[in-house]
Amino acid sequence: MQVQQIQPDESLGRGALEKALQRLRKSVWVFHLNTGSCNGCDIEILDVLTPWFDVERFGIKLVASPRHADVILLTGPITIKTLPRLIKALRGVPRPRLVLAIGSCAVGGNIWFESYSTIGGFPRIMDTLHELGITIDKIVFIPGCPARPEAIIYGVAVLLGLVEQKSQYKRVKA
Amino acid sequence: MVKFVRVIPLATKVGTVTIKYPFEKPLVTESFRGAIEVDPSKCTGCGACTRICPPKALSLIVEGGSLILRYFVGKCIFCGMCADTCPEKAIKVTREFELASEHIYDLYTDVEHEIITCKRCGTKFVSKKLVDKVRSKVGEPLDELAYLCPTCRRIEMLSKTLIFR
Amino acid sequence: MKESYNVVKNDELSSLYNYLSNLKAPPPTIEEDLVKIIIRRENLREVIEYLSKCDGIFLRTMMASDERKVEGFFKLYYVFGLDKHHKNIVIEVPISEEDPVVPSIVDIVKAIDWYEREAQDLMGIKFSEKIPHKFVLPDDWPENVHPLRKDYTIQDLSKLYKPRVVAHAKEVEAEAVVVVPIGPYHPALHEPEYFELYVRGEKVVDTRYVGFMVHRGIEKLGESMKYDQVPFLAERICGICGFVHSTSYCQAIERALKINVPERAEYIRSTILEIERIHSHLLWIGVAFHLLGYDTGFMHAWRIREQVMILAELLTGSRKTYGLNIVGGVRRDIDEDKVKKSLEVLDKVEKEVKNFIDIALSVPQVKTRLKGTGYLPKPDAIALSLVGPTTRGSGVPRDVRRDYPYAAYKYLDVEPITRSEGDNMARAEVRVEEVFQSIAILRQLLDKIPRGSIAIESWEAEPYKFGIGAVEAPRGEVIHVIITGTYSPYRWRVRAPTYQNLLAIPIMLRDGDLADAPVTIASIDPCFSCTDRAIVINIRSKKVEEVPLSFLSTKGLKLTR
Amino acid sequence: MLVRGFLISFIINIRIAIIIINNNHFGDPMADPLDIATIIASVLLYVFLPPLLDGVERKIKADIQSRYGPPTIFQTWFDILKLMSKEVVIPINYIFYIVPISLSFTLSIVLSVIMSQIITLSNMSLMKIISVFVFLTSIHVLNMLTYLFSSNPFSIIGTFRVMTLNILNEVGLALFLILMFIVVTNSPCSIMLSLFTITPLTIAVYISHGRLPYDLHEAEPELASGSLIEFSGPILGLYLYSHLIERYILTSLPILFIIYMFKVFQNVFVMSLVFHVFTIVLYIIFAVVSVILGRSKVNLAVKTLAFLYFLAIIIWIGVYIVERII
Repeated sequence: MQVQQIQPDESLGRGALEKALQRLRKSVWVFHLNTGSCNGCDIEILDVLTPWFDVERFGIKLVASPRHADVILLTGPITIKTLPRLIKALRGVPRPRLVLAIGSCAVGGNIWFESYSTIGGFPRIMDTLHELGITIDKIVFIPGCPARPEAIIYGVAVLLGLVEQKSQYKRVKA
Repeated sequence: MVKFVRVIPLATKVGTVTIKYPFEKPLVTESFRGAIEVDPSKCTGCGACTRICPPKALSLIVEGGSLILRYFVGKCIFCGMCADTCPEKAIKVTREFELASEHIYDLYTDVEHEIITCKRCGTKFVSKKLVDKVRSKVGEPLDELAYLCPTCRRIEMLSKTLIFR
Repeated sequence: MKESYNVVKNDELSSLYNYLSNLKAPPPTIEEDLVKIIIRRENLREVIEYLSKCDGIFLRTMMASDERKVEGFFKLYYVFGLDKHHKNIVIEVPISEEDPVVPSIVDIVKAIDWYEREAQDLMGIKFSEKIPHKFVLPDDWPENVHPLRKDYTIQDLSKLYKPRVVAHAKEVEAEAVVVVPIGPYHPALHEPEYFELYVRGEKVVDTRYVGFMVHRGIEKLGESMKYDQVPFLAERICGICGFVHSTSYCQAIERALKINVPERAEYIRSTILEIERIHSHLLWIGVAFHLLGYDTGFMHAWRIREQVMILAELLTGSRKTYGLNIVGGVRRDIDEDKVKKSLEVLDKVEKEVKNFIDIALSVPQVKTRLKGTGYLPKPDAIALSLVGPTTRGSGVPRDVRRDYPYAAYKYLDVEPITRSEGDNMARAEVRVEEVFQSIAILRQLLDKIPRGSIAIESWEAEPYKFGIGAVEAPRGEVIHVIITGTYSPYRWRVRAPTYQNLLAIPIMLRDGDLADAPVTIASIDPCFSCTDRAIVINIRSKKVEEVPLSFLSTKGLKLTR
Repeated sequence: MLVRGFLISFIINIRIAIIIINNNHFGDPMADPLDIATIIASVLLYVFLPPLLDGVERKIKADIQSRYGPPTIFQTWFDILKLMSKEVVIPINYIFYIVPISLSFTLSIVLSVIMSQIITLSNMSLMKIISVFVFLTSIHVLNMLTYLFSSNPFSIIGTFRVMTLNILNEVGLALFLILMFIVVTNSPCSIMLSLFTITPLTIAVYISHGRLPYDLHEAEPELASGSLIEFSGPILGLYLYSHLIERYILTSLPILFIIYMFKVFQNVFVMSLVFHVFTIVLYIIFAVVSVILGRSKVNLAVKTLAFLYFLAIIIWIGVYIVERII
């Protein structure tokens, strides 16, 4: 199926992105994409939608089609068989296209990083995506195995710029 | 017949259970295992943790003039095996879970060790701290062997024994 | 009670032993719950035919193993279970490297189909009378590379195979029969799985499972890891019932090496297993309501479940993938405070579930859509060797906790909960009942928990020992088969419950409504990430564009400032 | 490009709307300024209230589900505004989508004008009721057209479902609308009879809402988002908005008759206000009902509805005959 895309420009500049994020801040629709995870993170994603954590209080809503979505919740180490479908789904997301890589699998490949049938995390396909002309406007990585609901909420807050990120690269002398 | 309407009184009785997390305390229990923290003053760079770590989130790498214990929290499975294994008890399991980051490099933590170069062949093989510790435990006799890499050490030992013969 | 079974049916068992001893083969070795016999492949069909006539026998798993370096053969291990006698029957079939062909037994034991295909893909063993299926290790996997053979290490494989991005395009033909894809990204399945439903109007005519999207090469990875690292890998087979897998793995090793686990560790394992069952069943109940459009039920089920999750975190240190098991025991103790806290939470959960389920099951749409849909007849359940609530919903009382007791279930009486209707409602009721049963079991466990150490000090690995570890997961029986190695497992075979149960889905969906398909698929509580550690079945792909991904960039992983 | 397409189709639509309104005098003498002001206010309520009401509905839903829900009742407004600012990703030429959707959006606004006219000038005529019904049906048909533009199997199945349900339901809606009109305009208005007409009418309205037991076309677990699966950005935003307005108009239908029946208020402004308040109350009742129910199946829904309408007609005839005899 040919997908016709009307893109305002190649990549959003810093200012344009800020503006787009500003609009998103009050209403974020997310699409959940499992690329071969163990289910742990997926269940935690469902968990943040349920009464105890209820992310609807940030205006977040889970939608069933990538075309409605603003943010892709990506879990799993990306198995080779899910890769084409991942790319298809990412293409379907209208700009600004944001990604939350949830769980250690999506961030660094977790325990599967050297398996023959996984890619090993989202960072490894970022260049390919760029070559295919799929621009990702902002990514936030959320480590955790599984990423607990609070961690996911914190990641969303970082994505929307509600809080400052805490993690910093550290190098200490022993 | 209309028993299903009773869900409304049920909900009223329960009330709202939502925890408004970023503005309220999270639901973390006392036994939760979060990211680990390496105490640089205790760490000797022995690498016991890197061998047990199931996803190899901890690794020892030689970079220039130093030996680096690199912790990549993006691969960590938060099992705490490293803390159990560490002979120096330098690794502590914290309750930190707010690790989200925009850039992957912010998820790395490096502990830098001074490295020792083999006196004979010039390979960089072990941290200075570990050698110092072994020396302090074993004492003087090892002095000359301590600064040799395992291969050279074996050669040295063999040649010594052969000379004594 | 278990003894009486043996007394009544013992003659059946002895006639089986007689038959096995009279074969032209080395006599069977009989251990406490393991009957092992080595036969030649010519005799295989005959033996299986005899076995299949035994009452209450079912296929538990089949493992193909590459033992060329040790014994010079490939080997197939067929594991059958005799529920009533609490016995495993293991049939070993050595196969030479030059002629790796085995007679297929799919016409005798229906459930073997996937196992044979998997062995064909991963080990390169060919099964006669079987159309050779194209493998789907990914579509473009090189021919004649079988990843589980010992010829390749995990690093070799990643060098041998460079993935390409293949975009699949599927157009739907406007025929009388419409193909409705359920998945791979479908809100009913929280995992990327793919069912093709062939639909006429709103009626489902046929179903095809095109899956194995979540294949992550776990078995191969396990063979390259150390004994103490594998439990963490096993746990990540599935995020919901992970503890089941790590327990199963540890038990397999412990049985193989005859390690005695301290009693307290066994109790702790059982406790966590039951907590896992409660949270998994509550999760299932919630998702089922969601699939029936009753979102309020979903929310309340998950609200109740969350308390169990907090309890699990308190006891183990993590909400899921508890990281508690090691070979020879557990890593964390449960102290008095935690026991008290657990009992409080359990009381509360029991009361709330009782209240809520009563209301939720009275919603008219829920009632009418669960009753009578997804019917699975008892003979089919027996023939397909189904496990867990799926089979118990059709009236087959099969429960590993009673049939092959492990951990602390040795000291308890567990009666399987069954329903005879075989529809979605029956399976739902079985799960609801099991929540209460689990709470009752937990009370006993926490009450009886003995004092002592929680893990043995040390143990020695002895290579090439055979062990089976089975655990009743929330979804059914999980079984791990292990051949030990020096530092890491030599061969590790995982069989998850969904692997068996998926075969029932076409039967359950046939002539049902499209609207009922999601809840029917969910009624076996599928867990694809468990199932798909292995690869089978090919995708009927129509390649449209191929983008070479000759090298995967690792730029993102480098520390570039 | 996109903006231009939007503008063109929008202008065309507005022209059509103006022509429709101008030609539909329905013999109303345009009355004093208060009436006109009330009509304008009422139309504004019709246009801006529905998303707010949806926000209220989401809050109520959250309460029944023991959770916090959206931060404010303005959430749906924010959603729509955000969607309007997003990019469009659609498989075919976007003009196919924009024209019918903006047309159905215009139609809903025209409908709101007609409804406001009826309530303010209290001049109900069969012509007007029929035109309301015709407009509602054409909105449904236009929506179905947009669904069918995509070749997605989910979308197609969803459309067939919504078609089946609509055909059945619109028969009931039309029938009870006209019956209600007859009951209301007959001078000694029987309370008994009107009760037995307004109830099935309310049910028909509820089902036209596309709410929970009968939101078959976008049943999330079975059909992803069903008919809406290919919509994105402004198209989805406009669709949602027009759908919400349509819902509100539908809800106000039974209230219209009730207010019309008891012409207690002399002041048109107060009457209009009461009318809207009652509509909001009914909307909220609908919201609560939809939260505590599950989703039906299409064959089950057809059976239930056919039985329900059949029963309602029998009862109506029975009551009618009994009243005539007495």
